[in-house]
Amino acid sequence: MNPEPIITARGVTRRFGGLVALDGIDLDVPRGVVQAIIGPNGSGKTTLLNALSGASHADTGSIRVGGHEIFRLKPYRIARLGLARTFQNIRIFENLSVIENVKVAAACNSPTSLFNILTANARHRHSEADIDRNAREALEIVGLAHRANDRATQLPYAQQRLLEIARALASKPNVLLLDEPAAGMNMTESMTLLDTIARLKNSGITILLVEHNVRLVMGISDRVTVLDFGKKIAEGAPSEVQRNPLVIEAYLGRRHRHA
Amino acid sequence: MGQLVVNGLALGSIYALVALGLLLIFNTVQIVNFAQGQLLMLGAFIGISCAVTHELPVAAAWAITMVAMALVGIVFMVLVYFPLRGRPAFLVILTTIAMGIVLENLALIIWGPLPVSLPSPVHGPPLRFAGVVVSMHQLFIFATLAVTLLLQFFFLTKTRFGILMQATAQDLHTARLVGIPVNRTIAVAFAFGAVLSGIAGLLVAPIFLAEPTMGGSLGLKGFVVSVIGGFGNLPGAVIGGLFLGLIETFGARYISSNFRDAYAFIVMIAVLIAWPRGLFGEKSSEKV
Amino acid sequence: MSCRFLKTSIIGATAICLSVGFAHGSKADAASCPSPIPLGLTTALTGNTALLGTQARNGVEFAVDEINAAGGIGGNKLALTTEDTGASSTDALNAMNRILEGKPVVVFGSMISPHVFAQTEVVTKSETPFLVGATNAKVTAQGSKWLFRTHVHDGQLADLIPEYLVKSLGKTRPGIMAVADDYGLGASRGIQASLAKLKAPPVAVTSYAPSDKDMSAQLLEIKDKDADSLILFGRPADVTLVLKQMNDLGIKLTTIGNASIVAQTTLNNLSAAEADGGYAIGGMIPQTLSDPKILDWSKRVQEKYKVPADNFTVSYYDTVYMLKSIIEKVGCDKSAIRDALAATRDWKGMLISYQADAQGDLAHTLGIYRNKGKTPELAGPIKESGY
Amino acid sequence: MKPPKMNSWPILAANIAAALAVPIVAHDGYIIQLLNIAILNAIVVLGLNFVTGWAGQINFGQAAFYGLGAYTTAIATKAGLPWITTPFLSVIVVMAASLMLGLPTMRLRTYYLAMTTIGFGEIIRLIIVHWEPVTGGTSGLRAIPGISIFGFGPQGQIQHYYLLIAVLLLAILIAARVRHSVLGRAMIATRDSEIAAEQSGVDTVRTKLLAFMIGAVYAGLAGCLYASSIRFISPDSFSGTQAILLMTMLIVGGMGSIAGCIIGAVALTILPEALRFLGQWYLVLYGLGVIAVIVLAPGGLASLASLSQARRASVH
Repeated sequence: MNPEPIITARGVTRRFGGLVALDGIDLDVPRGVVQAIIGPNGSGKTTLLNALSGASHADTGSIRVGGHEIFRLKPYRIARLGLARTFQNIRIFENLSVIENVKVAAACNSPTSLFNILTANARHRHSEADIDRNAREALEIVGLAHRANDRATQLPYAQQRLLEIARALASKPNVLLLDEPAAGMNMTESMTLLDTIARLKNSGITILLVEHNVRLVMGISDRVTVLDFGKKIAEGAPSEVQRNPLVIEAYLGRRHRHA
Repeated sequence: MGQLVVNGLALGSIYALVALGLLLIFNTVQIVNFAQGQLLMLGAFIGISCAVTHELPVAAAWAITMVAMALVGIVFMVLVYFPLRGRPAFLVILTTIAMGIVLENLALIIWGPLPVSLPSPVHGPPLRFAGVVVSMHQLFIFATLAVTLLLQFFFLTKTRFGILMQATAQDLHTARLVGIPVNRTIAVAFAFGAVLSGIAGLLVAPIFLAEPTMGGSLGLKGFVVSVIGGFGNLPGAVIGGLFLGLIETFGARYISSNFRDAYAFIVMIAVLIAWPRGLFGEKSSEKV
Repeated sequence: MSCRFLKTSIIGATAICLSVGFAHGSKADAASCPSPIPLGLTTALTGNTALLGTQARNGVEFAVDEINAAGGIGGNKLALTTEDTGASSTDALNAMNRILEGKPVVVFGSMISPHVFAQTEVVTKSETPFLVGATNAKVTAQGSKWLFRTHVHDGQLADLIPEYLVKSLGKTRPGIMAVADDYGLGASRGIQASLAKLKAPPVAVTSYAPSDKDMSAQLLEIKDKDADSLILFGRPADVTLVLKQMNDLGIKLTTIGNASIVAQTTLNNLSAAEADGGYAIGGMIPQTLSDPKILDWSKRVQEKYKVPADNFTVSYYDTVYMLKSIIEKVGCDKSAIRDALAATRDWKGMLISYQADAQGDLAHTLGIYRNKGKTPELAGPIKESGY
Repeated sequence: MKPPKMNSWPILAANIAAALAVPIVAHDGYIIQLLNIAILNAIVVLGLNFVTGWAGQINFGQAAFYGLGAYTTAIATKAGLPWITTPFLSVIVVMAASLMLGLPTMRLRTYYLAMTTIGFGEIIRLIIVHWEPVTGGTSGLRAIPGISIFGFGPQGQIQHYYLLIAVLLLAILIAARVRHSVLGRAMIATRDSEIAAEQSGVDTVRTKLLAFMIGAVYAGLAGCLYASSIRFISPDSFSGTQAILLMTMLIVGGMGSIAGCIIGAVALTILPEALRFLGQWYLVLYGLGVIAVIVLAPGGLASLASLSQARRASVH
């Protein structure tokens, strides 16, 4: 494992009015691992993901991805630096076909000019062919290649989640942020998803995972970070974290009481 | 100079009233009604039908107009809002614009194109001091704006219904789940929104005359005000309205009257470049 | 059929033209017309100029109905096709193209100059007499020999209003206020030029948009710049507001302007104090005359259209009758009608006589009016210099 | 917005053939003139489709860009410049104007953007109205020189018709090409979910601005052709009412669909002419009709057409 973490966040703070959603979070994600962020509802998991991906900037702090400072960078720049993500509430492009959804992200690093598009010159055809190939590969990985030409909205819910993952993969990311990827999936679908995540990890992508389903997380994560009320309360291997009394109190305990 | 301030504020008060009507609807269902100006026109003509054609006392004309406008608001909701719930904003914009076209041309068919005047509910010689003339009707406009503002503030923050309305605006789905009578709340918002523009129409008709095509430009100014003040922001609407009235009169007087309508838009665009959600910020629940 | 025959027989047509020139027409020609005789009219019936545009329709249609009720022209009824120009020049052009499909003997255009400008080329190409009321002075300067104007125009007003204000009313420091559309702005420029010639340059030149409601800024500017009079050029709706707000603001200036100041629509919405003393120069209006026949006519127009007849109604009404007398003489050949129109001398209309000039302008007599309370009074007709 | 299917080509070819045959059947001035205007409108609406249909940005300024192109052309040719320069001048002017408007406003949301573009249109209109020595003010500009490329130019309405059809086909081709390129996908992605597009590496601000500028260029070129084929222009043809009409054409025809743009533009240019006899009632019905289409057929008339086509296909 590369000693330098691919994500280094320091003192990330985010306030919404009077509410402190993230309170000075420090986070290190080593290269090539699957790291999970867990925590009860409203603990700041998605807010942290948004801060990392630039979707909703942190107020203060420093975030480095692959050595680049990305704090307050526009999301598309962060994406082009090799950080891709999926969304908790599915955000596919409803008016595009399945393959076109993926192509949007596949074009991430193939800049083109209007001139090339209008003249449909060799460079344009070349880059479109590249994009097409990348997109098909990404669909292949999540097992949606057979639905490439369908309209994205025609996919069932679970497959829309997979489509989001394929879209994220198409930008050839170093880091993949998955926001509750198994939400709304049944057991078999979840299992397939885990399988996919494992394969992605093996291909060298670092995965940061926000998940509600703790059991699902524990199985595949190398490291787990636990948030509560916008603070990091524990971090480490799944087995360590599971034994941490703070975590049991804050997260598992409360959950159990709910149940 | 003093006279310009008075006339600018009187004009601005009308803009503010249009904006207050827009706000009530926006604050509940997050829809900007581009037919608000035409509702104003309708209010003016209903008032004229009562007071001029049927020679009812002006007070009765006002009462009938307000009731009629409440009904118009509800009909408007059924025709325009219900079928478009949850559809993209530009479809809503276009639908309300289309509704405005329908209202304007129906009014032309019913009342004809001639401008008509409505008697003011207040009479008496104008006040004069230091060369500045303030007519009774202008005072009445200021008073109506103040009362409307206070009532609306009280209604939205202190009454059960107002709070329900705000809750509905925050999250329609949840509001329904927790048992808020959502449809009734929305109906009340549309009814009051229409009544407010009806009042604006009744106030405009005595000084500016009423004609079926009057709604377009007044409605547009109401939106400019809403944009400057920030959509759905109560003080923003009033301050924005008065501000716009002053800008127009002073701009027309000291820069050039040729570009009077441009000042409103130039100020609006300048405000938006500096503050993309208006001077006072938009009061809406942004979901990330 | 016979019309087409006439059209092809150039010699015959020329002979008829000549005969018209010397007013030797014979009634037999009207019998050669198609039955019914197709006439076309395009004017604004919808959109923001509809209030104005319907006056053209009212005038033309009222006359056509009267003529048809009386048996038509030489037994041939008139068939009027009316098309709405809406509010845009593109629509006006479409409307005219459509009218021309029906091969009318004559087309009437509206008083809205941009629409007439848009239409002139196609009408000229179709070689159809084009009778308009468009008030922009340049309308007849387009070089179309088919275009005739039967209403007075801005150029005349731009000369006469300043002249009357300076020479007869003795004012030297006028402020100008004009509606910012083709009507007002064109006139405003002409008036400024005339005032400069009269050595009484305006102290303030202002305008307002047709949809503007608050005129106080402009009025206060004119007052602050110490004007001794106001030249007001607008439509009835906005002229009403200006006069009203002048009175509200306590600004007392000698006001003179176009016919809107004395229009019935304006006066209906003004108090006596607000209207009193306003001067207007413009096309003649029927209301001020005591002739019972004219008063009865304007009453019938008002009853039929719910809108009071104005200067435009009169001029369009006259135009149809002028056309009738021409067709009775020369028949339905379009170029014969054109030539007859160009040769018009002292044709007596309801209020004024028409006389064609080289450009195709037929109306040269205007009225000077003054409001006494809410009642306009005719101070006297005035003729364009040279007539 | 669906990917192109091979079977759409015969339909396109049939439509082109039908369009080319129109002057044979209807050789009269009125209909051809009307169709010419419909084609120009279609080009402007195709431009609007980039901005609103694909990138999802409300734009009530399209009529102003149309007007800018028309006035640039009219002023330039009346000043004696050769016609061939006018498309370039028009493009330069509208690009500059669209950048001026677009750069600061592309981050604005729906209603704010709607109002800003309405304001822009109004400001342009006021400048045209009051800058009389150059623009002819409200009277407009007359006798604009016609299209002429090194002495050759279309004569009469039918030749103009063929020229405009050719330009329209080019406009369609470019639109289709952009649609199926990186840029077109980025536009639609931006419309569907701005944040997801950003996180997929799409510079949404640049994408919106490009859509806005391409849209403006379409309008500007259509304006150029309008001025030199109708040969008379006045501000009322490019007013706010016209902007709303253009938006209506787009939505009634079918937002995001190239065919929809053309259907909408042609339908709403011809319909008012066909229904002129209704007078004031036409506008009432027009308003109600727009509402009905938005409510009942969200995909516009184009979606109805493709629906019935699909139904027919399933029958056979």
